[in-house]
Formats: sequence, structure tokens, C-alpha cells
Amino acid sequence: MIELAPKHKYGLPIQHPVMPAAGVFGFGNEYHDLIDETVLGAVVTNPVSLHARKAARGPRFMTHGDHFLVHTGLPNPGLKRVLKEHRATWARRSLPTIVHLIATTPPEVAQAAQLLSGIQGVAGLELGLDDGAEVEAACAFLEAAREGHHPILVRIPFGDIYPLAEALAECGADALTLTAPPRARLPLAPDTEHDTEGLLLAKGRLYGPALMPLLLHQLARWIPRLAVPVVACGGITTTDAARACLELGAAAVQIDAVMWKRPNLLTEIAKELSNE
Amino acid sequence: MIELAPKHKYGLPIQHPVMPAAGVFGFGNEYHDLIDETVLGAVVTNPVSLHARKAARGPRFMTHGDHFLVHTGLPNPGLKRVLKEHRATWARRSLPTIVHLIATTPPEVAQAAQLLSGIQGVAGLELGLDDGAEVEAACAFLEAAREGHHPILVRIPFGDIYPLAEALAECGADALTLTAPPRARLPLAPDTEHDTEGLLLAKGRLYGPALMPLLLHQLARWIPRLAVPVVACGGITTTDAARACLELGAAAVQIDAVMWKRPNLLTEIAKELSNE
Amino acid sequence: MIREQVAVFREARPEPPLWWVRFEVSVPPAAGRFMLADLAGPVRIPLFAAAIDPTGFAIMAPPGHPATHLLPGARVAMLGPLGKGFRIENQQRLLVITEAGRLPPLLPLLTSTATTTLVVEAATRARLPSLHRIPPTVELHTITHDGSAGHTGTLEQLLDADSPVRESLRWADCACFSCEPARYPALARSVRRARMHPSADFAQALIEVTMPCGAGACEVCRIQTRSGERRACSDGPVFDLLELDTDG
Amino acid sequence: MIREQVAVFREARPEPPLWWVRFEVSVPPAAGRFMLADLAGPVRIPLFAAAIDPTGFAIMAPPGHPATHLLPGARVAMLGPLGKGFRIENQQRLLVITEAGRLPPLLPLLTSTATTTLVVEAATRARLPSLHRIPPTVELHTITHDGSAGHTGTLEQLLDADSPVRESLRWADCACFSCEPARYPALARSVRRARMHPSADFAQALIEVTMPCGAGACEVCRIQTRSGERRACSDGPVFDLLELDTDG
Ligand SMILES: Cc1cc2nc3c(=O)[nH]c(=O)nc-3n(C[C@H](O)[C@H](O)[C@H](O)COP(=O)(O)OP(=O)(O)OC[C@H]3O[C@@H](n4cnc5c(N)ncnc54)[C@H](O)[C@@H]3O)c2cc1C
Ligand SMILES: Cc1cc2nc3c(=O)[nH]c(=O)nc-3n(C[C@H](O)[C@H](O)[C@H](O)COP(=O)(O)OP(=O)(O)OC[C@H]3O[C@@H](n4cnc5c(N)ncnc54)[C@H](O)[C@@H]3O)c2cc1C
Ligand SMILES: Cc1cc2nc3c(=O)[nH]c(=O)nc-3n(C[C@H](O)[C@H](O)[C@H](O)COP(=O)(O)O)c2cc1C
Ligand SMILES: Cc1cc2nc3c(=O)[nH]c(=O)nc-3n(C[C@H](O)[C@H](O)[C@H](O)COP(=O)(O)O)c2cc1C
Ligand code: FES
Ligand code: FES
Repeated sequence: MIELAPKHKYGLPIQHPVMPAAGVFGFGNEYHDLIDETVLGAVVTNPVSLHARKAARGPRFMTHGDHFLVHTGLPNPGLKRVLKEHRATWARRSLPTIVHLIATTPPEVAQAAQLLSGIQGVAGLELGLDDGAEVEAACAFLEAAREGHHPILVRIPFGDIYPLAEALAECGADALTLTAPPRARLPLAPDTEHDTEGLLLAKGRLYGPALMPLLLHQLARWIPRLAVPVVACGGITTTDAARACLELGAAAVQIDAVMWKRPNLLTEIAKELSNE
Repeated sequence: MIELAPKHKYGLPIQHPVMPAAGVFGFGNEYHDLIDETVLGAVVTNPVSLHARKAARGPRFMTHGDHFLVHTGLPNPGLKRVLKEHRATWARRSLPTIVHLIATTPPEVAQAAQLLSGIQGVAGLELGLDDGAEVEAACAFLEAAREGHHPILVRIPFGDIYPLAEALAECGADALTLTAPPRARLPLAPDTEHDTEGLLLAKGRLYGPALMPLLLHQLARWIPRLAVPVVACGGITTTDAARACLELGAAAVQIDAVMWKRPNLLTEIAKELSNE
Repeated sequence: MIREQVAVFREARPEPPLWWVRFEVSVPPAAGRFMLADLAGPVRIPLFAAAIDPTGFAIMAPPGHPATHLLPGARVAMLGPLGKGFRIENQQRLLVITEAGRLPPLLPLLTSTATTTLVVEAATRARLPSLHRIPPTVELHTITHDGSAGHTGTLEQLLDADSPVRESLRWADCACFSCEPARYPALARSVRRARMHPSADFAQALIEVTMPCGAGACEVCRIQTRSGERRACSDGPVFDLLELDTDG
Repeated sequence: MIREQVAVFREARPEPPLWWVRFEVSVPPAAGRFMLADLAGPVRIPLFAAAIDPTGFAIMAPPGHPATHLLPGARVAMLGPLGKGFRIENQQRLLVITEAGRLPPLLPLLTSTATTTLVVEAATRARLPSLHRIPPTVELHTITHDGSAGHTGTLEQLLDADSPVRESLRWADCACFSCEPARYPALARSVRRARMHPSADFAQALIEVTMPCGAGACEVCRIQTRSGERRACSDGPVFDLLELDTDG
């Protein structure tokens, strides 16, 4: 048993150290027929906000060798609609659901956290911050998320571990997810119509195998000085990499967008780790 | 003509916007027979320190898909020996040589900068800082480097743009190189003897194509607020990527370790850009 | 609910300007549905069938497509069939309207039992597809922008003018489109002008966008419809064309 | 000063447990020198010749090596020949000492005009290389750790004991080694014990380390010698064995 929220009154115990990252698994049971959820520790939902959000305009996906950029704008139908469609799935599920909440504004986050408070199957919230969030703003979001009664994981942007991780642990985050994928840009083919800033560049978050060695470095540097559990996330595509995260002190690992290519990898890694 | 050091009394004019990054081209004319240097703007030497440095122990190189980790410890025979062996090459070269100086201690950097002051062909110094350098320490290194009379480029570590870039521009850096490759770690095969910290992880700097989109994001974010020229460095492997850096406002680009695989790429990109 | 299948690559042969690539698989995708294949690259690639048979399906892919680099007998992991395809059951008179380059995923429609009319648009004659994949029973209209073959103009112009193309739209029971998605709002309006009260699904349009997950998880494939955003991978990729008239 | 060549891949055939892979190239690498080939992966891969002929060279590579995946006629960009190879000109009695798995880069030495003795060490008989690449004129001594073939023990033990292996070292004009680099300091001391005043380059050792650039630029290939750090790619990869005795 792994306790992700040792300081929280209810805690957030999980049976296994592997889960999908926010944004790769959907809200409900999209992968039901492919994936044996029982070997997972938890399921993290796609990002959701109190109000509906529309998809980003412009290019949303671009490959770069083994890597790719995704820029969706975090579209979602709003929390109420998500609850209506998926709360039954969460209630039926034998393992905890962690709802990923987009840090839009503190009042919206507070209202969303309250709405989620009574929901069966939801065992915790993961708060997703925007890049470059200032410490006070990030703490205000955390405060707001704590107005529900769930344990709060905060997912830290790739470039912001230094200002945010220790501060949020002190402000009362139950656990930290290190990290959200980094922001990146790519030159677009010159004939592309979508042009975000006069220049032909696509914007987005970078996914791919190169994130893993960068993540390991950050875990080695930061876990020793963080007083809360850390969930590792970023480019983990092998059991060796997942194990390295755990040996560096991570409490659990999240598997990100590699799932779309290899849906079984999530449970393969989970099974291989649980056989050790 | 591109002026890399507009605020410096002698300036650092270069004819073309492409040069090799520190550490990929050697000290002298190793690539003489392969590369037409005349299409380059400058040549940046391998990192050198006042005193000799030995190679790092443990694994120095490890691949990870299209990426790799390098950890050499910046070995070099010390500045005097390098001068003895290579100053004739620098003097003969028709384009500027920029000597990359390792920021060991401020007094050593000052002494090295003075030694380099009279050397024919040397048109500037690039100061390489360690990761996580504090602002005051970084400025002290810059001060020391300015004790010679050369323009100073400071190469900023990947994770330290936020604290260092603006501060160093204000402390008098003539230009900034964004960035040195990021620190990273990789799990070693379990049978490896070299084990750096009880755990089987190799340490090093990460090179490869995924750095480019991360670089473009940082350039877009930082160039508008920096009052000095920026030299872009990190994962540039195509003319499109080099052009994107220049369009984002970089004064020049450095081509890094891809050179080892494709030595001609440096001059290919340089030629393609100069034909535009 | 997603099925996983192992397809076996059987052959790839050039059929200029494309390649014909055939896979064996237990459950092939119907017209307009797709498989997500684990070929090269960091995400899976959608494959639409250009031909379907009891033991598998074939795609038509451009040169350099990773499916053209497989070795015979190679096993390829595929998710699917995924998505909602063309709904043409019990339609007597089928009209298929397509840009030349977007014809392959509609080829299976041409072998349906219905009486079929095919309208193909290309910039110029050289861009028209070779005819040998088009059954002789299919009535063919070609449109070229430069008038080098068939009718002169664009699809929109011919649908709006008094033309045999518009005539075929008038008489059809069902019209299946495959065009650049940005054209669909205008095409929807042309359909409305030609038919007074088109029924739901009278005009159906295939939207080909990037679909990295195919599972409704990644939200990359979102498209705007009159009734809000929908996912191409699970709500489509074949949509009611009139739903795509988001400008109107 | 680095030469660039385009090699043409000619054939790859299994020669268990390795593959025999042949390239045509104008200037092939002599024994102990290498080519840096642009095959798969983010850096070039060093290739040492297992056989040299006027039109090219062959390597012996493990299964899965990217050279075994080339298609006939494939053109491969190579830098080289690079480095300093074995210096065996005018040597009458050549001794070649190698771990079984490290024999291939020494095979060209066996076809030199000298009288040659080969000592091959393996953990057990099954690990010994197949004999058909060893010319019949070569005198062969095998050593196995478990005694399953030839002499029993390790190379160091046999060099230090009163053995035919030590005897061959006594009589040789030149000894060429190819072993795990960590063993060289001990082997250097064994050589010193067997020969009173070995001349420079009497014992030569091939050091195989990662060489990403081959140009003396990356500093990854640095190795420690008695006279300071040297680069395997340009100062070696064949060094005077006695120079590698850094412990002593
Ligand atoms: C206390 C503090 C600590 C900091 N720590 C760090 C650090 O450790 N590392 C570091 O790199 N920087 C750090 N910064 C710098 C900070 O991240 C940036 O200055 C800040 O993000 C502004 O970004 P930008 O406007 O330059 O560019 P962009 O990131 O391009 O953002 C442009 C604007 O658009 C908004 N925006 C961007 N993307 C979206 C989107 N998808 N949807 C909606 N809005 C969006 C941004 O919020 C911003 O207002 C820190 C800043 C402060 C004040
Ligand atoms: C003002 C300030 C601003 C900062 N800004 C940022 C920021 O923007 N982004 C960010 O990520 N962090 C930032 N930091 C944090 C800082 O980078 C780290 O806390 C610091 O690098 C210490 O690293 P470490 O000891 O945790 O780990 P490591 O990086 O592993 O270093 C361990 C120790 O070994 C030394 N060392 C590491 N590698 C070598 C080597 N190859 N050769 C010799 N010595 C080596 C290091 O100097 C350190 O003492 C900032 C810190 C300060 C004080
Ligand atoms: C207001 C705001 C809130 C955000 N909240 C989240 C979040 O909850 N989870 C997350 O992973 N990223 C969050 N981000 C960062 C987003 O991932 C990113 O900035 C963007 O909105 C969504 O990514 P994309 O638009 O690049 O696809 C937030 C960004 C903004 C602007
Ligand atoms: C004292 C010190 C000085 C450094 N100076 C430089 C430098 O001049 N240039 C540079 O690119 N990196 C510099 N770095 C960062 C190094 O690249 C890196 O930390 C390490 O020393 C060399 O990389 P490696 O050992 O990981 O190969 C310095 C590091 C240290 C500890
Ligand atoms: S392809 Fe991912 S949601 Fe449609
Ligand atoms: S291989 Fe790069 S210096 Fe030797």
C-alpha cells in the first residue's frame, strides 16, 4: 500500500505505483476493453474545469522525430457535464479516481472542488497549474482546491519546479506531480495557414522519450528536499525508467502520451513492477 | 555583417550567423579537411580552463533513442598548453575564434582572460557557467572574464535562464548563448560497474533533436526582454530550425553535437542561410 | 470500447501516384471507419480502407508512407475499427463527391449495390486519379479548375450552377463527401440550395484530421459542429455535412 | 585531418554467433584503425575491419547491429580511416592475444607475412570462435577458464606461469592484444615479467571505447596512460600496452 497523502485526514492510499497521466486516458472507461485497471494504483482523469472550455485554434499536433507537440487548449465540457457522464464509471471502479482540475481561477477551482466532494470513487484531486505561475498565485489555487475535502496533488510545470515545488509543499499540497510536459515550439511548414505570431511556429507541450532523462535529473535533485510524496511523470516508456523513478524516491509514476501508441504499456509496466 | 557585441569597444562582428557550439569542434582544425570554414561566422573552441582538467570517471556516453547523454568532466590540458598547440591555427584562420572558458573560479577566469588578451585571431570569449549558478556568483565570473579586453558571451545553463539571463545582460555580458544542454540522468544496465550514487544512473548533459522545440520556446519568451544579442544553441539540425531561431531574433546559431554524425551539416546550414 | 487486432502486411505495390498496400485482419474497417496502426513515429497512424474483402483491407498511401516500408508477413498492431463511418444502408442512388487526392477512402462506396455517381474534382487533368479502380457501372463526372478535363470550375461552382453535377445531387438518396474540411461549410450551403429539405445524413462528410489516440482521450481531433465541439475519432470521422456548416 | 568516404554495402551473412558484413570503399582501414559509419542512432558507429581487401573491408558484427539491416547497394557515409592502428611492419614473429569476443578486429593481423601465434581466451569451449577464419599457418593456443578446451585458467595466469603462452611471448617480436581495457594494467605487468626490456611498441593493445566524434573534439574517448590522458580516437585506439599500466 502506498500512501500518496500521508498528512491528509482521509489519506489517498493506492495499491500499485502506476497510473495514467492527466490528459491521456480520457474521463471514463474509454480504454476499458484494452486495459486491466486492477493492476493500476489510480486513474487520473483528463483535465476538467468548472465551465466548459473550447479547443485551441491553430495546429494542435505536430511530430518532431520521436517527439511531438500537443496544443489542445484543454477543451472539456465543464465539470457538471463530466460528472453526469462519468460519475457512474468512477463509482463502479474498484480503484481510486483522481480528478485533474484546471487552475482557471481560484473561485472556480473552489467551486469545482466542492462539487467533487461528495462524489463516490473520487479519492483526490490533481491541480494543474499554468506555466510560470507565481508562488502566491499557485498557493491561492491550492487553497481553493482545499475547499473540498479531497487530498490535493499539484502538478508542477516542467520549468517551474524551482520556484513552486517547495513552496507548494509548505502551503499544504498533499503530494506533487513532477512534472507537466514542457512548453515548446516548432517551425511549421511554410505553406501552413495557421500562424500564431507572424512567425510560422506551432506552440504546444512536448512529449516523448527525451523527457525521461530530464525527469530523472529533476527527481534526483528535488525529491530529497521535498517533505511530501512525489508522483513522477514525463517520458516514462519502460519498466526500467519507472523503477528508476521509484528508486529515486517517487511514490508512484504516471505514464503519459506513449499510451496512445502502446495502450498496453501502462499495465505491462504495472505488472512488471508488481512482480518485483 | 552581424555584430555580436554592439556595446563592446572593439565589437565582435561576424560575417555569417552559423558557428559550432563549444565542445563539438575541438580546439583547432580537427575538421579542416571536411569543413569549409569560410561560410561560418566564427569558431567556438572546446571548453578550456586555466589549469588542466581530467576526464570524468564513470560512464561518459549513453544513447537513449535519438538522444544521448555526455558527461566528460570538461577535460582539457589547460590554457597554456592549448595556446601552445593551437594559437597558430587561430591566427591563420580567416574568421574569428571564440574561446570557451570554463567558469572554475573568478581568479582563474580573470587570469585566463588576461592570457588570451593578446592572442591573434581570438575575437571573443564565451563563458560557460555551471548549472544552478547564483546571480552574484555568475556576475563575479563575468567581471573576471572582463579583465581581459575581449567581448564576453555568457552561455546560460538550460534550467537557469530565468534567474541568470536578464541579470547577466545587466551586469555587462556582451551577448548570451541560450543555452547549454540540460542535465539529465539515465538508468544504467543493471550489470554496469559504474554506479554514481548507489543507484544505477548515468549523469550527463542531454543532446538531441527534442532540445530544438524547447529552445524555440525559450527564445520566443526571452529574446524580447533581453537587451543584448542572443546566440541560439540546442538541437538545431535543420536550416528551418536555424531560420526559426533567427526569425525569433537570435543574432546567430550554434550547431551542437549533431556535427559528430553529420559534419557537413554545419556548412550546409550556413550555405543555405546565406543564399536567402 | 476499443478492439485491438494484429494485422498481417501482405503486399505493397506502386499504383502511381500512390501505393496499394494490403493487410489481412479479422475485422476490417468499413468505409469511413479507420484503424490506428502502430507503424513508425511516436503515435499511431489512421488507416482508411480503399478496398475491403473478407480477409482484410487495402489502403492507398503516398510514397514514403511507413506502410510501404513493411516486409511481407510483418505483423502490425492496430486498434479498431474505430469511429463512425458512412451510413448508406438501403440507399438506392448514391452520390460520391470528392477531391481527387481524397478519393481512396471512398472507393469502397463505389462497389456498394446502389446506383452510384462519382464526382471527382482536381486542379488539372494530370491530377485526376487513374480510372481502373472505378467500377464501369459508376457514372463519372470530372471537374477540373482549368477545364483540362470534364466540367470547368470548382465543386462549389458546379453545385450552385445548373450543371449535371447539381442534377445528380438533386436525384441522389445520399451524398458522401471527402474534401478539405475547411470547404465543408460552403459545400453544406450548396447542398441546402440544391435540396429543399435534406434529411439527416442525406449528405455525409469524411473529416480527416490528426487522430493520435482514437479513443476520445487526447482531444486533439476536436472539430466544431453546429451542436458544439465533437471528436472526429469517436463522433466521426464521418459527420452529417449540414452539421458542419458552422459559419451559417 | 579527416577523410570522408562513401562505402557501399555489399553483403551481410550470418557466421554464428556473429554476422559477416562487407563494404566496398576506396581506402579501407588497416588493422586497429577504424571507420565511423553513419548508420542508425544519434552518433556514428566505429567499424573495425575483420578482413581487408583491395576494394573494401568486412566487419564481424553481433546480430541486430545496424550494419546487418542494410539493403544491398546501400551507400553509407563513413569518416576515416581514423586513428592509429597496429604497427607491425618488419616484425618476424607476431603474437596475437585476445579474448574470444574481441578477436574480429585482429583477424587481419593473422594474414600478415609474419610467423604468427594466436592465443584466444574464453570462459568455456562454447565461447571459442569458429576456426575457419584462422589461417592454417597460424599456431593456435586456446585458454578456457573452465578447462573445457586448451589450457586452463586466465590469460594473466598463463602469462605468469611457465606455459607455452608465456613461451610465445618470450619469442615474439611483437605482441598485439585485444582485451577488456580494465585488464591492460595487469597484462602490462605480465609482459614486463616475461620480457626484461620490452622495446616501445613491443606490446600493443587495442582499446575499444565509445568514440562519438572520432575527431578529437568530443573528449568522450579519453583514457588514462602513464604519460597523461590520451584520446582513443586519435592517439589510439592501439596503444603501447606498457603505457596503459597506470596502476604501477
Ligand atoms: C516568481 C517567479 C518565478 C518564476 N520562475 C521561473 C522558473 O523557474 N522558470 C522559468 O522558466 N520561468 C520562471 N519565471 C518566469 C515566468 O514563467 C514567465 O515570465 C511568465 O510565464 C511569462 O511568460 P511569457 O509571457 O513570457 O510567455 P508565454 O509563456 O508564451 O505566455 C504568454 C502569455 O500567455 C499566457 N498563456 C500561455 N499559454 C497559454 C495557454 N495555453 N492558454 C492561456 N494562456 C496562456 C501566459 O500566461 C502569458 O500571460 C518566473 C516568474 C516569476 C514571477
Ligand atoms: C538564486 C537561485 C536561482 C536558482 N534558479 C534556478 C532555476 O531557475 N532553475 C532551477 O532548476 N534551479 C534553480 N536554482 C536551484 C539550483 O540550481 C540548485 O539548487 C543547485 O544547482 C544545487 O543543485 P543540487 O545540489 O541539488 O544538485 P546537482 O545539480 O546534482 O549538483 C550537486 C552538486 O554537485 C555540483 N556539481 C554538479 N555537477 C557537477 C559537475 N559536473 N562537476 C562539478 N560539480 C558538479 C553542483 O554544483 C552541486 O554542488 C536556483 C538557485 C538559486 C540559489
Ligand atoms: C488558465 C490555465 C490553467 C491551466 N491549468 C492546467 C491544468 O489544469 N493542467 C495542466 O496540465 N495544464 C494546465 N495549464 C497549462 C496548460 O496545459 C496549457 O497552458 C494549455 O492551456 C493547455 O495546453 P495546450 O493549450 O498547450 O494544449 C493551464 C493553463 C492555463 C492558461
Ligand atoms: C566549475 C564548473 C565550471 C563549468 N564551466 C562550464 C563551462 O565553461 N562550459 C560549459 O559548457 N559547462 C560548464 N560547466 C558545466 C559543465 O558542462 C558540467 O557541469 C560538467 O562540469 C561538464 O559536463 P559533464 O561533466 O557533465 O560532461 C561547468 C561545471 C563546473 C562544475
Ligand atoms: S484522436 Fe484523441 S480524442 Fe480523438
Ligand atoms: S571520439 Fe571524440 S574525442 Fe575521441
